[in-house]
Amino acid sequence: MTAALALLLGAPAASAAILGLVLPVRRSGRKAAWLSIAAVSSSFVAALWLLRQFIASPEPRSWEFVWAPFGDGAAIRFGVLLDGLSVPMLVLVSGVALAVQIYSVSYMAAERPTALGRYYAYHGLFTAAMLGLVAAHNTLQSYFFWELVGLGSYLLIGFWHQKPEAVRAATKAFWTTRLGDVGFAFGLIFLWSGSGTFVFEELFDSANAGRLSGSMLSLGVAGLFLGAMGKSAQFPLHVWLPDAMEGPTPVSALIHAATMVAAGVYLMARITPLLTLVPAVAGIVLSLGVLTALLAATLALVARDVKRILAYSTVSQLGYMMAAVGASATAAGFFHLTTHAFFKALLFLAAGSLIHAVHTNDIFEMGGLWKRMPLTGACFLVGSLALAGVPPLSGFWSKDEILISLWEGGHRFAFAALVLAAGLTAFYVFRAFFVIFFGGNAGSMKAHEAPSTMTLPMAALSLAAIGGGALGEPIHAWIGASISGPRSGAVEHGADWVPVLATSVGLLGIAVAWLGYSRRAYRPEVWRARLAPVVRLLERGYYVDDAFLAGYRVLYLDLGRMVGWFDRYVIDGCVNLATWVTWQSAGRLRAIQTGRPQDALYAIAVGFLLLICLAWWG
Amino acid sequence: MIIPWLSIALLSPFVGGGLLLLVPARARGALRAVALGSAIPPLVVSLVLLARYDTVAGGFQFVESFSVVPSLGIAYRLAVDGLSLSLVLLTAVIYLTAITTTWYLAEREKEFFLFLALLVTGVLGVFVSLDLFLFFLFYELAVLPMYVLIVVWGSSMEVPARGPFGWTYRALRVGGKEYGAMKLTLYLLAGSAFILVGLFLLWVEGGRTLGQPTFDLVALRDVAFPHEIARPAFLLFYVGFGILAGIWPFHTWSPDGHASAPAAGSMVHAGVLMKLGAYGVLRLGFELLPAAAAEFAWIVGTVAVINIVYGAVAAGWQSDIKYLIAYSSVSHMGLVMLGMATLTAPGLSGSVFQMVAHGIMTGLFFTLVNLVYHKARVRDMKEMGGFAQRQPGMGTFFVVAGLSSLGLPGLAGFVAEFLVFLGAWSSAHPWWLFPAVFGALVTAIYVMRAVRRIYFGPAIQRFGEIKDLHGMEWVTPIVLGGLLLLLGVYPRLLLDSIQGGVAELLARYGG
Amino acid sequence: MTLERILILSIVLFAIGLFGVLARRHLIAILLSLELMFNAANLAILGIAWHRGCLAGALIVLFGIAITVAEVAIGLSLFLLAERVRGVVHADELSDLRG
Amino acid sequence: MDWRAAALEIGVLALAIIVLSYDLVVGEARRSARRHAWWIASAGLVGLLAASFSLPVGITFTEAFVQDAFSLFVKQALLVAALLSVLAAGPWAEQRGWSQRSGDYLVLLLFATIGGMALVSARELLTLFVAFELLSLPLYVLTAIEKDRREASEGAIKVYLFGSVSSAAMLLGIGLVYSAIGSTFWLEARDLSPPTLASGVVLLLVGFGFKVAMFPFYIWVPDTYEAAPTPFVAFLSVAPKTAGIAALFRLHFELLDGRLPAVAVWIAVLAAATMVVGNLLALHQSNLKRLLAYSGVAQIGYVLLAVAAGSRLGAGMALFFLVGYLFSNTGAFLCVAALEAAGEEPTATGAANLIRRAPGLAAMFVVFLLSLGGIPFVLGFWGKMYVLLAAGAAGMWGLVFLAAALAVVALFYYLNVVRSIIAVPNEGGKLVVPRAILFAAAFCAAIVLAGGLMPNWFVEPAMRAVAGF
Amino acid sequence: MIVADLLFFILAAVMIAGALGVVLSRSLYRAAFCLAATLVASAVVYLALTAPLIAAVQILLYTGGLLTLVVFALVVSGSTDNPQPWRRPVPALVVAVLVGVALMPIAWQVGGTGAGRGGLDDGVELGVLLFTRYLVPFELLSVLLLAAIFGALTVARRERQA
Repeated sequence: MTAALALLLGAPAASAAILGLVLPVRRSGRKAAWLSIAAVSSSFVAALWLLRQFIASPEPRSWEFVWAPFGDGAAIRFGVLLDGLSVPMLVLVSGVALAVQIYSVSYMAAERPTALGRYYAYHGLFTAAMLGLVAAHNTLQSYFFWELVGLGSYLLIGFWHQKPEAVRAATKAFWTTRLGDVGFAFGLIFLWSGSGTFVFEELFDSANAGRLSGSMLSLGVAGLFLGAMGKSAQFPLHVWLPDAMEGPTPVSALIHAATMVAAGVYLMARITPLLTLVPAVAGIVLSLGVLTALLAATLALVARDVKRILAYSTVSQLGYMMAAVGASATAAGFFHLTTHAFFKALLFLAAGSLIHAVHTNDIFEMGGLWKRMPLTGACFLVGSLALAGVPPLSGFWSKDEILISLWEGGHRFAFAALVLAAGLTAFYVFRAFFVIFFGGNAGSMKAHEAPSTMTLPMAALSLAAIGGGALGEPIHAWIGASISGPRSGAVEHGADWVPVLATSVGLLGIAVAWLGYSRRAYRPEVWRARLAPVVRLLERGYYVDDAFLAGYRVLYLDLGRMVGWFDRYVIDGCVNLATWVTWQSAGRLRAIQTGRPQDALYAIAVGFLLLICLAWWG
Repeated sequence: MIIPWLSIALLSPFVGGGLLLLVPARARGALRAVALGSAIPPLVVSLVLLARYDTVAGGFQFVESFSVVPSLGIAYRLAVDGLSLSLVLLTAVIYLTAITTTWYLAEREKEFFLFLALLVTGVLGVFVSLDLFLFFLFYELAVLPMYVLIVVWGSSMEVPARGPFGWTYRALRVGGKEYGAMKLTLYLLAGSAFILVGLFLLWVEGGRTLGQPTFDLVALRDVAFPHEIARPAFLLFYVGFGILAGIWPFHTWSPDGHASAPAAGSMVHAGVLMKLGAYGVLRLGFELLPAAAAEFAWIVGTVAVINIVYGAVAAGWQSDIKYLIAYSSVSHMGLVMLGMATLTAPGLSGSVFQMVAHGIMTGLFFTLVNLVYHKARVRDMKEMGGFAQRQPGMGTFFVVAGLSSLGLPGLAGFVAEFLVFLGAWSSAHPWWLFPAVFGALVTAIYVMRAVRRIYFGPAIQRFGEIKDLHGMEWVTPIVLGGLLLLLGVYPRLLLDSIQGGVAELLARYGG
Repeated sequence: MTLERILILSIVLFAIGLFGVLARRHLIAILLSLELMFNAANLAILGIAWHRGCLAGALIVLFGIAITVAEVAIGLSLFLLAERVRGVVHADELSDLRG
Repeated sequence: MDWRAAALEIGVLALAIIVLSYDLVVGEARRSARRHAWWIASAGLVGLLAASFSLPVGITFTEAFVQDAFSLFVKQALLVAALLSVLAAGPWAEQRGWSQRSGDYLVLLLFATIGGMALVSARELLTLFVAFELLSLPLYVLTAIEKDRREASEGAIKVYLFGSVSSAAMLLGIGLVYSAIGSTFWLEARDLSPPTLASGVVLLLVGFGFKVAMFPFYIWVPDTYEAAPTPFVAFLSVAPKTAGIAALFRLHFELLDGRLPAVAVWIAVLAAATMVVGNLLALHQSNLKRLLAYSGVAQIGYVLLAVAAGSRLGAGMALFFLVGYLFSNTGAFLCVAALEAAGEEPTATGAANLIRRAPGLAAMFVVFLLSLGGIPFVLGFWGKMYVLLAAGAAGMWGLVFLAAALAVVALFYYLNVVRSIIAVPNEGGKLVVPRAILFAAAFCAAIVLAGGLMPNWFVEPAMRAVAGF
Repeated sequence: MIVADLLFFILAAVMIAGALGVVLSRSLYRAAFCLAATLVASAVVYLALTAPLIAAVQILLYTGGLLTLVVFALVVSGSTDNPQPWRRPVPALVVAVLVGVALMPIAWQVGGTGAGRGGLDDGVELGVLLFTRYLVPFELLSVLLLAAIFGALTVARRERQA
């Protein structure tokens, strides 16, 4: 078991290290890619094996060691926790990573060998970090890998570092997630100060025992949630995700659709036992999740860039998951996480295939590709249907569960909002679908189908996206076995009308899109013009970006300018002033050395008088 | 047989300096070989000591002692404990890499290596001294060679004369290397004036209590200094050593000095010498005067968080890359000081660990920055861009250093920073945590901004074919970057011995 | 004739001598004023010796006179040197070196 | 009555007479013989120095003249100072064209040395005064020994006038002290009159102020140093100060003996002012001789702290400091002398790039400057530390701090010279330096470095020397 | 007693007048003779203070020797014309007065309103003292005088050019 674990966690790390440090390997390009793929494959196999083991005996297992002692026996311990939450996630992560890496071989074929090697080194680093994050048995270790995941994301978004936009997006992503991570750091410190431990199990124990409670618990959980907001792109920290699409598309599929962005949800799922103890925080989680789901869906309505549409969609779907976790429907949220990973990765890979073929991201510059790229089109369709929640595809089951849980949990308002968002989702994704594949623009006539290294992963993910719904039951079972929460078990299907409603809303959205963009039954441009102020608001992303920019300018640039100036010209000015005064007064003092012999004799008299005065009064 | 490990380590650079005098200035290969040779023993010794240090027994080990001025209680007493051991290792590493980073220096190498060796002797001496007078002596020795290093091998820049005291700037030629060198030296020696007075206070009072005057640290530890001695002494040590550690508002020597200094000078100075200030506060202030330290910890900590935030924010304004690094040092030294002010086990461990981490990190930074300057003749970030395309190696290491400085896990900076955070929150003044974390956030902003401005984006034609690292230039970044990684992944390498020292120190505060 | 009066007289002479030393320009005039000061000191000391009836004081005066003469000899030679080499007889003209 | 108590004085006197006779008899006949006078004097001084270590201590010649460990220690220092000056002045005289006055130089220098030695042995006011004058008069003349230079008479007249007026004051002071304690032998002090004593001591301090160049009686110092031949300045800047400070300590312990505690305050005030003014005035100097002159004033400020401390520790530390000062300051002036002898101006510009033009000289000069600046591993560091330690032990923390802070200002000008030597370019070629001067400087450098490593070689004797007080 | 007092006042007046003459007269010769007057008057006071030996020395050595030297120097230099004999007399006066005032308390501190004990006229005793207790200063004085003569010669003599 430990061997499998070591293989699982170590293989990507080792491949990253080899690719990173051994220059000849890195420069070998394609060979490096296959080395990395081999490593991830072994990881994936190990993960599957672990899953089998877990299914055989479903109880949590953990290993740990002292990582950083700090006096008097206190220490930071690192370890691995394998339970119903982490094991499936490990499989998911390694699986998607594998698919994406294979896909990238062709997608990135045009890169120089060195760059390709670097690309795979980053991938290995990311995968290793993500696996470490998932397997972590304590908050600090989570944070440790959490940040490394962020680094991987930064590096991969900025992979084309000569492109200023890519670098800008990478930096923005890093800063924004870092902002959330500050919350994470606070949160785990608060929890630590309340309980004296970082380990999840021990935190739960002390929380249940009442040792960890009150403000420390609330603040701690809230802090962790802040971290989750950053990574999982929850409003208003979602701003980095659409920009992150500047990176290579497989990266978007892996990191910004399937794995890293899900880390926040995963973390919140992980601390469900704590979350349930602080309903206020849970409420915030729920509300922000719903808000995110709705707002992001509206933003996706007006985007033209296919990847941005998918990115907003991701944000929106993450909102669903977060809402589920906030409503204590951990299993539902996790289920949606899984299915979303499949279909969103699929969508991204399909989009990548499109971009690879037509060299543009703008959906309105594409068109009529259904004929030229049938396989890609089919995959995109599968993904879209799953996203829109059309039964029996995976998205339907998981979204359904979330909606049901919300209804059951009495969150009527949230429920309504998410149903609305489901409709919008169906609309925007099919808007893209129809424009790309059946749109009138025929400018991309030279496009043709992608090679098999790209289509095969897409095909595999399509199968997962179609059949992923079957995972619902086992996921409930696993999570039920691992996480004790009031409502983490299987959902009682008391509200049978919910799926019907959701499906109809989804179909309605598809229909509207079909009417507008395929049948031209109405002219979307007209509506766009008519709703110009709203569109503008949406195009500017509710001005959240501008707010951040303003904050950056004032709080960082202006403050920095002020402080820097103050330091150089006031504080240092005082130092220079003192120096100058000494220097000048020393210069003035020279005047007493007139060089005339009798002036010197005055000194005797003055010295005598001074001493006499001292003698009288001293 | 007892091997005088510490003397070997201490005298090696000194003897190396002496040997350098014998080598003719034209034999450049031999000069470098001698310099490098003098850097090997300290490194070997520190590794040996790290391996042989008995973490269970703790305390001062490898003691060497003989009397120098018995009537005044001055002796040549050397020893290391868990706290100083790491710093000795740091010094050895930085010395070695400072030499390799200057490998291709083509201007008066002989003198350069000589002064560098003197500087390192001073630094090592402080870390291994068990006698306070010896401590002070080495401290003063460590301050001075930097002056020569800067005025001969440094570089100047323009600082526009502005502000309320702008008229003084032109008169003092602010920005010139002479200015930077003099400011650094005098500022630090002014600090030593404070230290001196504090030291003598302890000597006088200790002599009164013990019956005979002594500068022995161990003996003085047993003296319960009365408040009217301990309070001023602590403050004197704090300000005196603090100047070297860059405490606000006495930090302004650091940007000017480090910006003017040559690579190896900045490496040793920012990398090790500033630690020496912090170490002084820790040893003389916190260890010898626990009561006063506990009383004034709030000042130390509050100033430290000012340092953290102020340094980080001020760094944001700098466009000169050396100033940027210097301000980041000011900010990071704040973490060191904050860690000790917390008076908690994690805080103190983090403080010492941060000394090492920051030493390595800033050494790496200064190496790279100076190499950039050396290769492209530019220091202003506004004029840079796209260097990563021509210098992927340097870019990589710069990013590594930057990530360590912003506290990315997996690199040494994280361990230190996090331990300090834990300490801050569990200290008597938990609010320190918030500005400290804010500082870390701002660090992320300016570091990533610098990375972006220097290395990323389209290549600028003006710089043509600037070269990446080559030959010996690789050694420094690889060693330092590797250490950052190693310590970040396996912090126990040092923490095992540090925690023993910390525990002993805390025992003086009543557990 | 009391010691007090002698001392007052001596102090007055001392002060006059000091004035001369400070105010006269010619080097020889300064030397003469200097002699006034020495003489004043001698007078005071002898007064004290007389008051106490102690020969040691007289010895001091004796020595003082001798030393004064020696000083004047040196001073005059230096004056002559200055006069010869620089053609300067006034003290305040000897101010090349300053600062 | 043990003549050995005055053996050194007698020896130096004999040496002076030998040199004088040699110069008169042989020197007039053969010019080359003049050079031998220097060697005779040097050898004689070395011999006396060597002999001094076998002299007994704790003996008196008359009750006016004592030879204790304290005075012997200082006398040895004075002999060394004289020796160094003699060694360096020979080639200098040759070069400056006054070798015909070699005999005069040597005799006068030896007379001054006798004065200095007698000053520290004196236990009687009259002896003190005569010795004091003996340490003054030859110096006036020696300042003008390069008679033909314009500055010679100026410098000499300045120091002469200053010295004479202050000795007039001192004469009055002697009388007043005599009146206050009822005897010229201060160990026999009786029927004490504190107010008179105070006035007398004030006037005595005026005289000593001139001698040791304390504020405000230092004004003559820079001009005279600049005017005088540099090898002589090496003596002038050291010997009177050493003897004066030592005599002050003797007065403090034997004459005052706690009778006038306020003196400590006066001296402390003067010490502070001396440090401040000396250091500030040195800041702007470009002429090395003036710079060293002012820095010497500042150094006296430090040592006055030890005087103000008034403790036995202070006395020992002051002696130790003076030894450090002796070698560092003499060495520095010798380096300047070497620079001048090689044809350069005695300025920072003249010293530029010295490290290339005369590496050995440059290295020594830097060592001396650092020693004066109080940098570790050279003698000066320990001296300054110890003086401050003594002051601290006496509770004068404010002054300790002031001194330490001013030492930083001092480093500014020392470092500027160092920078000039090391980092400022200069077109000139290699410098040719007379070997005797280099040798003397090297001797100083060796002591400064050795003492820096093993300060105890000097601290212990200094502490033994003051054990009698 | 009154006679003695009267004598003293007359002498004092002479001395002060002489002193003022030294510092005020334009002619250096006059100044020199004013100084001589003061010194001689002092010698008379010394006589009154029962110290005839000192008085003799004062007149012979001091007044005579000194005056000779000074006049000699004046003659040699030949520079007696003195268009501006004083420099900045006002600050000098202020300082001199201040110093005088500062010294004045000594007169009362040392005290002594009564007649002195005198007895300074024992020449033999003086000689004995010189060769016993005061041997050291006496010997030193001889060295000092030697040094002074030697020094004065060194400075003053003209050499053959080397």
